[in-house]
Amino acid sequence: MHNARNAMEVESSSTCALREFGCEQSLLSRPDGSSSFIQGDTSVLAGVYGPADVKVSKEIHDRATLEVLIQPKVGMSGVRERAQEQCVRETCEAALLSSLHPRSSLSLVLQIIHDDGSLLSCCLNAACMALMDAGLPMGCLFCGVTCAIDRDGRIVTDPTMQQEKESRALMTFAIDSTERKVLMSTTKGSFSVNELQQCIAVSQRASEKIFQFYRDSVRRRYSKTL
Amino acid sequence: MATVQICEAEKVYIMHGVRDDLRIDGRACDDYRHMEVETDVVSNTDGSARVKMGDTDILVGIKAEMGRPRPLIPDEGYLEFFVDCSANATPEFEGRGGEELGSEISSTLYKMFQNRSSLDLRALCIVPREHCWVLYVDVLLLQCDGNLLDATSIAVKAALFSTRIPKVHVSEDDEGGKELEISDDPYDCMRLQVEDVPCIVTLSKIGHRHVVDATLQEAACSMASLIIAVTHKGNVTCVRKVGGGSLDPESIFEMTETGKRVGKALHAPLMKLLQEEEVLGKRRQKVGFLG
Amino acid sequence: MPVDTRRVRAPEESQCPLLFVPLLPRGPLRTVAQPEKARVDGRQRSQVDVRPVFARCGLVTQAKGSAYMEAGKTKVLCAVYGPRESERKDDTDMKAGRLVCDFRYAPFSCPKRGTWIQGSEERDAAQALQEALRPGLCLHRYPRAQVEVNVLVLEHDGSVLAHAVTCASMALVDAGVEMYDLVLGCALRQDGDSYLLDPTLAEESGGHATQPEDNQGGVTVALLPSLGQVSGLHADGELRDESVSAAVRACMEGCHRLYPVVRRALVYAARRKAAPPGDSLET
Amino acid sequence: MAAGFKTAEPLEYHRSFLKENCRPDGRELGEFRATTLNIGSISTADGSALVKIGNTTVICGIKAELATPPTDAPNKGYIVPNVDLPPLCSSRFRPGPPGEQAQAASQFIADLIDSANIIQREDLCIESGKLSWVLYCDIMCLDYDGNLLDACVIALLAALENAQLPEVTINKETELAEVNPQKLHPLNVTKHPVGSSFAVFDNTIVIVDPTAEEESLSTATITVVTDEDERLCALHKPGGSGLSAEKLQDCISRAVTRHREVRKLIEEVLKSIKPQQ
Amino acid sequence: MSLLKLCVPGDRLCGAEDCIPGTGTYLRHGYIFASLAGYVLRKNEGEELPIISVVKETEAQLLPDVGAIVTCKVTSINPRFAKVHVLYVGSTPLKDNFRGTIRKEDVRATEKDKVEMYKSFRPGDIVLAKVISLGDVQSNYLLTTAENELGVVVAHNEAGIQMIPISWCEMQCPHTHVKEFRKVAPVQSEYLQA
Amino acid sequence: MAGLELLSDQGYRLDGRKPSELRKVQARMGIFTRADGSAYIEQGNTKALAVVYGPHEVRGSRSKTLHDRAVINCQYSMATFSTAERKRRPHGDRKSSEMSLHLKQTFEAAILTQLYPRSQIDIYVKILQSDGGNYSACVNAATLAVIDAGIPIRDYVCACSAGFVEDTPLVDLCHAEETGSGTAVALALLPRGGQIALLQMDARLHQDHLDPVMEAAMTACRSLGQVLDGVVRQHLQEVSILTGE
Repeated sequence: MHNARNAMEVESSSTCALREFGCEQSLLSRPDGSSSFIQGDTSVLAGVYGPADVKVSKEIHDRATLEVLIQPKVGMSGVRERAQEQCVRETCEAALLSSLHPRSSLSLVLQIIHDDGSLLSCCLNAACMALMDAGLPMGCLFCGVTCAIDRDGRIVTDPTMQQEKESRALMTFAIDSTERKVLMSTTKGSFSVNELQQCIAVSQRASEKIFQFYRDSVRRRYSKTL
Repeated sequence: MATVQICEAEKVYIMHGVRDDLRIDGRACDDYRHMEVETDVVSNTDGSARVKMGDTDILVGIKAEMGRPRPLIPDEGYLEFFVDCSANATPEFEGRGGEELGSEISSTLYKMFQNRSSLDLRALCIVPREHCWVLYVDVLLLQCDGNLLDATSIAVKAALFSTRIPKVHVSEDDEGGKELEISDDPYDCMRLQVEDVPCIVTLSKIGHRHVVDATLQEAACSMASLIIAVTHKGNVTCVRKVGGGSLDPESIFEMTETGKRVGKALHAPLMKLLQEEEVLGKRRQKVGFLG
Repeated sequence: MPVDTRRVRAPEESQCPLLFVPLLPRGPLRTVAQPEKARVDGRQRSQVDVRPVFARCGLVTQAKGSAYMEAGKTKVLCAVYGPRESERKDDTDMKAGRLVCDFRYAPFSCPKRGTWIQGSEERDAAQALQEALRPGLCLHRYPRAQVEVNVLVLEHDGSVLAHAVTCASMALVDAGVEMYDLVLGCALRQDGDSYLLDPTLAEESGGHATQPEDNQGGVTVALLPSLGQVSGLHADGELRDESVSAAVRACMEGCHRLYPVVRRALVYAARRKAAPPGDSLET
Repeated sequence: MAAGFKTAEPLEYHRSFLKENCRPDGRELGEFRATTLNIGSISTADGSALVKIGNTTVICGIKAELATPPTDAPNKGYIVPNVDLPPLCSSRFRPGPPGEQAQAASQFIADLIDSANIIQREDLCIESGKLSWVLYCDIMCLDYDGNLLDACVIALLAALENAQLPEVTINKETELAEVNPQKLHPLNVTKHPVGSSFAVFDNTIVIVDPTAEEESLSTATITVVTDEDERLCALHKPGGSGLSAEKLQDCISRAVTRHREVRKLIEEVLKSIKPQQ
Repeated sequence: MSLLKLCVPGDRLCGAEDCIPGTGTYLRHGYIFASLAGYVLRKNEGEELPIISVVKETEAQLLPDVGAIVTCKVTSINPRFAKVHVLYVGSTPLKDNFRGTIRKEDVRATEKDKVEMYKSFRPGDIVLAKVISLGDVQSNYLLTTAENELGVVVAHNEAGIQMIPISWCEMQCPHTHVKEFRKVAPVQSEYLQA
Repeated sequence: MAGLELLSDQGYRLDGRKPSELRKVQARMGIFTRADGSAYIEQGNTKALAVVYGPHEVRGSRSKTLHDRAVINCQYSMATFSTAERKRRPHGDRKSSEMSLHLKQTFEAAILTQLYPRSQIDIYVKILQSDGGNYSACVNAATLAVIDAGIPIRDYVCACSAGFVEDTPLVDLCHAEETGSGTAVALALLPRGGQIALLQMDARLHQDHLDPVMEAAMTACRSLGQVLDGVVRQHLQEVSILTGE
């Protein structure tokens, strides 16, 4: 499949530079939907299986059961991966219309290829593209944006690992495509209220660019096959 | 214990028998079944023993290995018990089936050897805080026809008696480190004092009376049983009520009394038999499973 | 210890500070239980002297029934769920219900920190608890169902198994599970010729004297008070057999001493839970 | 018939209450349940606290142990928080290793300790590179009726303020540590974060301090943690329906008022037990 | 009614000859003992011996037993049987749910073989049923809706709107007037006035 | 070959045996009363116990039942004290599950399973003392146990191990020879029909050396067959005396 690469500049007061994004869909044969998402050097591979049959103990009678598994690049998945899995799972559940596939199971596997900062937002973007690729009914799309507030108060979007280490606070938001509302947010470090509001505003602007990027890569993909 | 299903009529039959002090195999209420004890049955071990009590067949192997003493008791060695309920006994024990019963028996054995008087562990210490002997006592359950704990405790006592631990000479080398060399002469070895090691007596209450050494059928119609570990001096080291029923206090005191009497009467012949086997030494014709 | 990936990572090796307390002269830690000396908390030796007990039912609202009990500093909490469907399909007993017990120490409950993973000691205690409770329960009233008893020790200051049995039977009554009788537990520490009833942790573990006197040991008894039946008995250490019988009698006496306190707590809980049926019963 | 309606159609039942701006247990939308606190009740722990928010009961016990400091930060000690949801606290938790909710809560508490830096990890170091303290903060839920994170934060904070560590000196010649259990030093708690949780119903109505049932019927939950100088230490929203920035602002302001109430409560209880110690 | 005194399991209430043991009590060695904690109640039902029982608040019924009317929620359907969660026994809600099964031949008393499951129940419906057996080791409770007053009580159509029963085998959505097949329980008289 | 001299120049092995000579075999059947069939065998210092239950109803998941023949279920385990180095767990490791699979395949070939459809036959083998040739001791013991259980079997299944040192094939290897010589062939044979039930070799062996090793192993199996036959006849005689024919 193709590989869309374009750098993006978000013109606004604070530096809203996003790193070079790359996305590729249905690159794996076994899963029903798959995608690989690259933000700068951070890259995540996502695979979606389902709707498939579900274990009786996990069955919900009016909607699908979604399971998310995050495999770290090296070593076993620990408590941090389990907390990230909860965030990704509940964000996807908010976006998916799972009541159209009751009593079935969807499983989303995210394999971390390389982590150079904003890992959770890269996972979210990869998850969204994989769900789209699997053709699952979704109420809205969602994208992940990570903001870091460095020593002197500037907001850096899509920080690298180095920027994350030096930052005073780190926030990751999931923004939905219809009303640009905050679906998910996890934070590290302490920050003031207006810094938070600023970060949300910056993330909403950055999400415009990301959704535009989604449309471009999907248009480029189907332009070949039509 | 592996259970066997018996119908109500058989239970009533056994109960009436016990009431008249006559059990299905003709024994009185406090008689043991015919018991065979043999030591040094397996060669790869430092000490081993096999006990065949009626159809209950237990093989115990003891291997001594070097290890670090426990931080709380730096000047003593220690025992590690592992009970393997092999599928030979009943198909139920296949795979992980036997683990629950195995851990129950091993926890009783740990409790029995917890107090300091039953076995002198200080002899097992080589260098306090650094090196000591660890005795891995592995109990293998080959056939199970009730009363596993009594047979296991007798087999462990016999195996401990037959254990030969090679002597260790500790020499100081130049920069203060300790040099250990184990003597490989099979006769230059240390033996353990096993007189104080207790034996377990299981008393099962059937109807209003209690019986010793209950077979599987008798255990199936007993609501509760009392486990008592008795030393040759008559002291009681571990008492446990096992089973789903309850016992009234009078019968508990009676059972402790019988348990002590039967337990004490068990030690003397056992030690005599072990001494005889010791004296025969090499000339003894090993019977093993071929007998 | 295998790395526990499901919990926040701790340093591989950490020692309890008590190990580093400069040791007292190596003599036996016998300050506690000198033969003739009275006990540290003023209770008498060889007397049926039980620590003051605080008992309350119904603290865990999510559970069908629950009970909390404090004896001196020992604190035990128990919650009962069920009778509910038993997950383990293979050995569901068609005629009678099943009793499943889980016993757990909170990591901060003992002087030396316990781990989260259930140790063999906790499994033994759960087995002992189950065998002590079973005779008291009418399990035949709940075919194919399972009653779950979860006991948690918040603070361990001696005779934990005994108080856990009493607390569990109060929780079962609070849950409305039918029982032949309450089950009360009492523990005792035999020390030479005298005994210490309801021992504290120091008394229970103290006395590991260097010279092994005979007749050192601990006895725990579980009793059905009004039927007068012993449903659980545990003794370890080395005891003369007549002191075992004396210890069992003393423990039974201790249980009877405990009975009115437990009864008052249960009656209080029953009255608080529902008004007398006189007015609420239509006909 | 009302009881039937409650279990047959729980969502309808709750919506009927929310229409009149009240809740099945009679509370306002912005009203917290009665919060009680009990500090220092466990004598075997170095510091302990028990918190009850309505029916939700959480106990935190702190045990300090000694270990060699990490190689990458020789002058820092360790803090190891863990949240456990035993089968005792609710029938939805099965025995065995911690489930996802317990692990997510443990991770939340661990991140909160770092981001709010409640305690300077440097004070936990006894001898740089040689010996440092490990604070095991074991948090157990005794009765689960929703809003677990708020109760855990308050319990952890109160237990840390109650904790007393024995004095440790390194004996020069034997290079061994010596602990003096008589001389105890309290921990110096620099920041006092307090959390408040909200649940969102049908993507619009935001209610505070949800019970277990409200939590399971809500479409999203948010936890906001603020400290005394009104800085945000954590904004935890694990997915669920979207929330506009304005609604987020209402939650934050409600959290700030909640912070003052809880601070007052902790100080009162600490004062009440201080004189005896 | 005698003076209402509270008892605790194990209390001896009276001799076996002067009362008949009712619920919450048991007989042993010629005496009647309490097996529940609650209020002691002596009710004489006309014959010579009064019945003594111990009442513990309202929730007496802990387990669905044979013959009890239960309210359950349908969780899954397949051509041979419907799986349900039992929510209520009589009028007392169950804290933890038990699983039950309604077999195809127990849905209706008439024309048992022409029953189609998807025309009788849909997942999410609330159904009144009666327990016919405790089921064997593998399966769970066996329920039936073969009597007249049993069947679906509350049902939602595809769009999720609650439907109104119009006949014994049909329900209609108030807005879209779409009819859907169900094995409907006739509305009891006391609920009719709503 | 480094290390100890496996074959002295006069052609004798470590324990004084000639290359084609078997170790001393002692066996006894019917040692446990509660099992349907049981047997104990000692081949030199290797001691093995085998117990047979069945044919009985299939336990566990119903899906394993075969409608036309019996399911053979084997479990191989070693006593924790059987080897010089103490084993932590008796079974469940990869080696013992592999051995169980070999036993299952061997006996599926030998037992007339089609006579007992929809049933299960359990064969449990325990190594009490291991001094090489574990697999062959298990197979021989299991054969005796199956015969003791009265389950119809095509022919004795005799197994033997064989090695190759200084181009002379060695049979019935002891532990030292098994680890020292490098090549170890395990052969399970039905002597009368000459059918090979199982042949397993893990090591490198030149192609034309294979035939002599196979030949040596086959002759060893046939002589083992006679020994087992002797034990069975003697056991039958004992039993018939007891039952008074």
